[in-house]
Amino acid sequence: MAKELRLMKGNEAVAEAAIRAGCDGYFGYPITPQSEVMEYLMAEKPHERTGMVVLQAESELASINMVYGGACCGKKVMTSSSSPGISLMQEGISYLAGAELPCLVVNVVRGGPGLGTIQPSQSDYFQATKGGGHGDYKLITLAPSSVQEMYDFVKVAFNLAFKYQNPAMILSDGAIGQMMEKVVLEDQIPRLTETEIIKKCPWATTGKTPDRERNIITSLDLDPARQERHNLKLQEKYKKITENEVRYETIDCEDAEYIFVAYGTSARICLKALQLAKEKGIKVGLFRPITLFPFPVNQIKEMAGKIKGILSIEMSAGQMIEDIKLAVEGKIKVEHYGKMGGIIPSPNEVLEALEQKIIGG
Amino acid sequence: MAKELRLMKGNEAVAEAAIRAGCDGYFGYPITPQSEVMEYLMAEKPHERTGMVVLQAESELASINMVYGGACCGKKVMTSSSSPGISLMQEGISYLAGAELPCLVVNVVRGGPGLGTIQPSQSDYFQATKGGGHGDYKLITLAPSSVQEMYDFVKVAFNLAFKYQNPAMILSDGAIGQMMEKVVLEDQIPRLTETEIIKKCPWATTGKTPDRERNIITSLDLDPARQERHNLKLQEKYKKITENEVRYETIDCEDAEYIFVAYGTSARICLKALQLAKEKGIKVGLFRPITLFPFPVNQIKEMAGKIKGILSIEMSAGQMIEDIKLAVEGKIKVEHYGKMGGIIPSPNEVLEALEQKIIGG
Amino acid sequence: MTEEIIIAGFGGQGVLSMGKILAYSGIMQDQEVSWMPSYGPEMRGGTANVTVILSDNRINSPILTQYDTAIILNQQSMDKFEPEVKPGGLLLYDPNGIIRPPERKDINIYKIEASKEASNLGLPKIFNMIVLGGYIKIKPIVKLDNVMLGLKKSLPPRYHHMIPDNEKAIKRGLEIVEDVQKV
Amino acid sequence: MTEEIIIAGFGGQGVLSMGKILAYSGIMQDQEVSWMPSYGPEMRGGTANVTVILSDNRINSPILTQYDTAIILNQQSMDKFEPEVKPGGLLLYDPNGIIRPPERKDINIYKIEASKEASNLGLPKIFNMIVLGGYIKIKPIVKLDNVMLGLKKSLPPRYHHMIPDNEKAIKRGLEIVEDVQKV
Amino acid sequence: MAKVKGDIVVDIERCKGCEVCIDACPTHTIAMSEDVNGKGYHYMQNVHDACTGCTNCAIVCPDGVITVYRVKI
Amino acid sequence: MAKVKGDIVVDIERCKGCEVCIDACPTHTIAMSEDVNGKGYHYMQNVHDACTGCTNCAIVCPDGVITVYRVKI
Amino acid sequence: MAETLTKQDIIKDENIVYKKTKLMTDKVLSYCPGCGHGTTHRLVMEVIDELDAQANTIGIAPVGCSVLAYEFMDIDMQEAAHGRAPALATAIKRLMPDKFVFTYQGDGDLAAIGTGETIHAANRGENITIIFVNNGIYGMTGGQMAPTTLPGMKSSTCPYGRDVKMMGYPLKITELIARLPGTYFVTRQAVHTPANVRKTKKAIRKAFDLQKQNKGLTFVEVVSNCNSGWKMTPVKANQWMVDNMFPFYPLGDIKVDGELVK
Amino acid sequence: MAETLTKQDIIKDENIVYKKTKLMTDKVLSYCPGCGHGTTHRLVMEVIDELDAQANTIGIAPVGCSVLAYEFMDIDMQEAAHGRAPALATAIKRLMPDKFVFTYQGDGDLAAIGTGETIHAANRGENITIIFVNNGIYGMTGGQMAPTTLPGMKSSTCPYGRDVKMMGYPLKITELIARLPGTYFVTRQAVHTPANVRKTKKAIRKAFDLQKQNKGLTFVEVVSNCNSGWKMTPVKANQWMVDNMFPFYPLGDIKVDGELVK
Ligand SMILES: Cc1ncc(C[n+]2csc(CCOP(=O)(O)OP(=O)(O)O)c2C)c(N)n1
Ligand SMILES: Cc1ncc(C[n+]2csc(CCOP(=O)(O)OP(=O)(O)O)c2C)c(N)n1
Ligand code: SF4
Ligand code: SF4
Ligand code: SF4
Ligand code: SF4
Ligand code: SF4
Ligand code: SF4
Ligand SMILES: [Mg+2]
Ligand SMILES: [Mg+2]
Repeated sequence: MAKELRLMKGNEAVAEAAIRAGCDGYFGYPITPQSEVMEYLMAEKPHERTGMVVLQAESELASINMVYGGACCGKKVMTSSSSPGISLMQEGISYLAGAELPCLVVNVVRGGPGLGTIQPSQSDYFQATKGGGHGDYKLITLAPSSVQEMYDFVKVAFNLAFKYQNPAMILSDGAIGQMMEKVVLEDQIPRLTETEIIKKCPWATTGKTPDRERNIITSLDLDPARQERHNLKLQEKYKKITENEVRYETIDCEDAEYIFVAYGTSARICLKALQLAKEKGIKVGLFRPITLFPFPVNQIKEMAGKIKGILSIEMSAGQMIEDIKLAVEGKIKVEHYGKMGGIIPSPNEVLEALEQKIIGG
Repeated sequence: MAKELRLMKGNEAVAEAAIRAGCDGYFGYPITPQSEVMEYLMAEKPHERTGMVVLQAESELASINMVYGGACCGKKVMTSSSSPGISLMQEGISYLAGAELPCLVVNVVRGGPGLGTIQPSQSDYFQATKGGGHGDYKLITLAPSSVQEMYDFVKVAFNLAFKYQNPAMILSDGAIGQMMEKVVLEDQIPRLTETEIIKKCPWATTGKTPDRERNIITSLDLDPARQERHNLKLQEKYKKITENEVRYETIDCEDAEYIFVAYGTSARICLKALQLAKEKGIKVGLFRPITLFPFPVNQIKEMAGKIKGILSIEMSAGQMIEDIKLAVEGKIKVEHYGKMGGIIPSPNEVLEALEQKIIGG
Repeated sequence: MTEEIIIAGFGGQGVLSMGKILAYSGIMQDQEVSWMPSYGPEMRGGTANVTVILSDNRINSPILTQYDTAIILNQQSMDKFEPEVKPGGLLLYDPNGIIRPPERKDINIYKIEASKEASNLGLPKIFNMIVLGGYIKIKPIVKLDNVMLGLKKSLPPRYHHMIPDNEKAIKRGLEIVEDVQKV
Repeated sequence: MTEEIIIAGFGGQGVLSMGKILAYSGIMQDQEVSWMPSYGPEMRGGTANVTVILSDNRINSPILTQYDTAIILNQQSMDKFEPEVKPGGLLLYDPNGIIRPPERKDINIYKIEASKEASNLGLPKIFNMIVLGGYIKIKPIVKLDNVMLGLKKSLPPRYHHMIPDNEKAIKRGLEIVEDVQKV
Repeated sequence: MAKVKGDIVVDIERCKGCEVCIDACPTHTIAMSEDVNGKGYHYMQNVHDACTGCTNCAIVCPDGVITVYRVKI
Repeated sequence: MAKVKGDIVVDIERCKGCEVCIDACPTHTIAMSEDVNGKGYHYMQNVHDACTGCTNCAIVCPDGVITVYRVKI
Repeated sequence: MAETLTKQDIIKDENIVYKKTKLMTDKVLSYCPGCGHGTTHRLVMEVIDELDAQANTIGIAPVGCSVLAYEFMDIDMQEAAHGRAPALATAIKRLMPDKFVFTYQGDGDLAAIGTGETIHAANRGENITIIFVNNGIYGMTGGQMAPTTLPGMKSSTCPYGRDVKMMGYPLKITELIARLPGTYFVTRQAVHTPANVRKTKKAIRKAFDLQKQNKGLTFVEVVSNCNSGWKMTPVKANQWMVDNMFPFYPLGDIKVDGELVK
Repeated sequence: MAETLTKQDIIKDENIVYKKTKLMTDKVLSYCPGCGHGTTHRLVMEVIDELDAQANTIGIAPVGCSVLAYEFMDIDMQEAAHGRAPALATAIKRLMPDKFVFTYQGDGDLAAIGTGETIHAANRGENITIIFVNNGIYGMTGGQMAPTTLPGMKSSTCPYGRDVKMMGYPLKITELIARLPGTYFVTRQAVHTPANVRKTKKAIRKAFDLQKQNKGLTFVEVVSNCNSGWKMTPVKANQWMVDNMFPFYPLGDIKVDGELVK
């Protein structure tokens, strides 16, 4: 069968991917630049296509707590929003992580802080990877850099979320959300039946049957010893994720003297900068982290032994650079170049920054 | 005049300090372990003592946005909460930072993630220092380690907040909030009159008089170029704060071979561990960051040249340790020891960890 | 082959859908494509533009500061994008509403009276298809057949009755586009 | 001098305020003090305890796992804290409700029939002051005058009429405390 | 009309001594103990033989510590 | 009764051509232009001489682009 | 013959006329002596038991004194963030429309921080049941003022009594809820006397029956004492409740069959 | 004599009977042609001008199409986070009780995400004025469904029309607000005709006058078109509003002098 091709916005790709991944429920609230996710879903009548529930909530607070409710039932549930809306979800996200619930949160990042701008940005890296909510927790964080990846990562994220019983986040940005590219669609995965859910998620609150104890989903434990054990268990899990789930892409890195590290839209800009660099005879490669948590620490550490310097390209004041530096441990020079406020750096600027801050600096 | 002495809880000290610092408004919502802040204020009738407004809001969301409203008027305003409540404030905090508003947020941290426990913890370090909300911003973050500091830092925080037009946070924990110690009280500072506010905060929305343009407080700018300029200005400010406002304390560090780095309650535990270490002939000192942002990067870097290793003691899975490592740049060994879930490590455990992870390791 | 295009005009002129049809046409001939709009409230009543890239290879940056082709439909866009056409590149514009026509000498400039023609035909909505026709006449990077396929793909089935009019408009565009510098 | 004390019992027994008066007494004689309660909903109906430290020097950890003195007012607290008294330290308890009296040989054990005495006096609320009296009899780390000052400081003025009863209770405590091991 | 006779069993270790049941008993057959239970609470007990098994005490007891029995006589 | 005569001035560059004013005019003295302004909008203009200066058009104009004048005659 | 009946004759399993429902676990309730939460818990479980719905019920515990409800109710339960239970319930019911879904919430939870979620779930007409325990105070956190605290009533954050000019009026959220088209049955009850307990149970039963019929949101308020927060003995607290709470929060049905009463 | 009057004779400063108030800046409004936001802005500013209160007024812009209100109103203004304007206003008014404080909010802002803040500010009886522009849709973000969207009405998130069974009923938040004891004057108006504009202005004036008297919260709803969101020309949108919005959201006073009307 010929593969199904579509020209889609990143946001639309997320929506279509959700339906095809057998998602049970989407709960969201409009915000630019990601409102097309819910708009696409509503237009598609997924309740007719697969029985998927799509509900416009009264706020992001309600959305994330609806996700919590659904996730407790072992359902494949998700929400999407953009920066200010994701900030409002931080309590809920901390609860989801604390209660070890699988779910998907998509952040189509815009420029902050505050109301900021609706233009693309990457300034929510810290929030996503270090924990914008309270307590020690981690989100599995995937950073797509094309519309195809916006599509693909929905399934990947759900799979990882259920594998580790942990919320997953797709950290995208306004550019990827709004742009259209060619997308290869996969076949529909059927939604799980209740019986299948009970088998896959024996912990889920599906109704206490005589054959088991009642299931309770909570993030509370007033007994410090038990609470500590729970936290240690979470840390064990994060370690396991770190060991098993690192994803990244390298381009022209084999004989590179310098490396750009960049994810998402920035990585696309760097791709072009690589071309320009080649024309100038500069040996630079691109290391693109795909998972931001787990961050490819070992891969970057290893690479650091072979190169002269790293330029971190982020549409922020420099956030991922901390993780790069933690990986590199002072062995080589690591600098940041980026733009803020919704501006996307140009490939020329990126290359210039490499020449000035790393090669010349 | 004899200094005024009181035995007070950390939470009560914050409240009394607020009144005496000439605070104009407190807006909060109950949550353990910090409800005494508002309870103390309400019992003190500050509207009679100084005219201070104290209001129990309907939620933490409302609280932080009341703080925003008051801060826009150049008023000295504050809120306090504990971890889940602070997570709910992340959008508001990002707005406050984006709009460059001075204010004070007190987080009396409890164990997370989620509802967690009401026992003390230090697992909100990332949230406070890296930005739990969206966008590139920083909170001036002070970490008291005694009730006296809970008292003193209220004034310090307000002063820094107004000096830099930036929100300040006191990052405390349930132990310091709940314990009583001796506090030396300072004299009442009168609240500013409207005329004084207009002079001190010419940007404040006090009503447009014919002698000036209207004042607008916003964090929005849809023009990316202007938005970027605004962000660059913020970054400049953070740099200046980093240059000028680092605070820390060192104890027994002069001839130390090893250093504990710890703040807040953990630092108190380390103090005792220093005693135990002395008895054993181990040369260890304590470096206590008082400002978490700005973090004493240079001071730790410098110290790293003279010692063999650092043990970071945190009541978390290890968060501040990243800032220590970023300062140390791989020069010496840096390890973490801590407890989670509301448990406070004992001095013995801390010393043992030093012996195992740093000295022996 | 890589063609980097900016299409810019007022909100209601069908800028985004013209770009979309063009992108879909690229897909129809197995190319990689990207379509990157300006977005947000500035679109409300204001200007709209979209960057379209068609390429035989993986597309890197979907956002550009220099274009092979600029298709310009109002004065603001002319002011903004005329300088951003690569030397040797193409600028195609509809003179309706243009007060200061383009002046560069190092690029190829074409005009198309699409707006006028659309109202002549009594079909103001297909104005953008006339422009598209003009463009593929000058730069036949996509085959007409593929444009027609792209058109069909990008329209929801409930609008398929409009295809004949659109086809007519594209073809009319092929005819009426003029090389300004030759004139 | 540093004295590290745990006071533990039921919620309603005045454990926290006993600790507070003790701490204030320390302040009255220019010492450093800390008072660290267990807190939160477990207090509701359940047990309550407070760690009090008085010292001539800066107090380091306000939370302890070993105490110079344990003042124990119910069985749960006995089970929990008897093992945590430092060798050579002091354990003072009220036998009311204690099923398993303390058994350690390496510490000094005293008992005080404060509960009984309080109901004899018809003043059940000052039970904790009797215990306090007993404690300062055994370990006069705070002077009685300073306790009285501390008491006054820690009571809001509207409760100052209760001071005489409290004083009586403290003094009674001084008299009735018994060395269990000597008995 | 058939007469009835009732009785109750109180789980005294779970009783919290709230006394809410006392007023609810139409036959005044229950009262609080002098003694306390392991939690330090005075507990409710049956002091007369007048119980009709009306269940009033049991259904107002917040802690659900009362079981009620009734027989027709 | 004194007769009145009015007139209006329209800031045509700010007019957005919404046509909300047209219906509001009791004397039908205003209409939309054929031409467009710099923003591409047809703008409102005075086409008759019947204006009474009633201000209706001005107060419904969302963009506040109309100034109304009136004289007693 | 009556005279010959011994205790042993009566206390036999077959003579049991009332015992704690098996859907309440054996765990000792964490509530203060005399607190209405315990009774209300039990009534909900009795109803679920009567409906034979253990396997088909998902309950949601709030943040508040009843945060540990899941320790006591022998059904599948979720613990919600403060105020958000109606959002959880919305999702659960929509994803599993055949289950009974209920939230159990206090007045701080439902009428302060959770106002938005409560009103919107009600307005959407979600087919869920809300059990709302109104004790006029924040019990869990130590007796602070709630939106429902009466004028003049003292709490730890209004130690001189609620001053409506400064602190606002008590919020009759139940009356507001009843005015929304999405609610079908709204009632206010209490559990301090056997008669009230029986009525409350009937109301809860009715709420669940209507939920089964997909009639929209059903809402049972239980006015209850918080004797700890009010600083009274349980018996005094119940009397105070009758004297002060009921005049302001009158008991009875507010909306029946989708129509406001009266 | 009439005949001799030339344009020049009439168009003189002294003959001006209406011009844009000076409290509106000269910046071109960012609103779509025919959008009621512009008119409503102007009315608020005219009232402030009449009260000579420029120096004593703090306005709060929401997140919504009117997010840039501060560009157009020549007074000190704050931009609030989505839905939180009443919280800001509460603090401002309590800290500066002598100022006029008003919020300007859309229906998404006020009745969806901001439900809690709206209800609680009203319930506390804050002495502020809320100007509530209800256009039945989220204009700013591209025409999504709002809590106020009518049954059957289309939006980008209900492209087949609002299905009340799935998406809930339109929320008459104004009627709810009016039932709270903290509100003193609650009215619903419109600005599509000169007569309505005049009435709305009177209502706004009254709201500010009452605010000055510390009567509690005053609330002016303006039912308005969002022609872009509704996908109609402005004139058609106004007609549609008359035909469809007004029957559901009837114009007129809802609460006057602290008493519900009727
Ligand atoms: C976000 C957040 N804010 C505040 C709290 C603290 N808190 C816990 S319970 C509670 C209120 C409980 O009152 P209510 O809902 O009336 O229940 P009750 O205890 O009276 O039954 C509060 C404020 C919290 N856990 N989370
Ligand atoms: C926390 C948050 N969520 C969502 C948004 C996106 N947003 C901006 S305006 C708006 C709704 C606007 O609708 P309304 O309040 O009715 O105002 P209108 O534009 O219709 O005047 C939304 C959802 C945001 N900026 N912040
Ligand atoms: S069952 Fe009835 S009669 Fe018997 S003790 Fe209980 S309340 Fe009294
Ligand atoms: S109501 Fe229950 S808990 Fe209370 S005293 Fe009676 S039996 Fe004991
Ligand atoms: S002022 Fe009155 S009469 Fe004159 S144009 Fe305007 S609406 Fe018409
Ligand atoms: S109402 Fe104003 S903007 Fe609209 S057409 Fe008339 S003059 Fe122009
Ligand atoms: S604090 Fe109040 S509500 Fe909570 S258990 Fe005690 S009496 Fe009940
Ligand atoms: S989108 Fe709607 S509400 Fe916003 S300016 Fe346009 S017409 Fe007005
Ligand atoms: Mg309550
Ligand atoms: Mg709207």
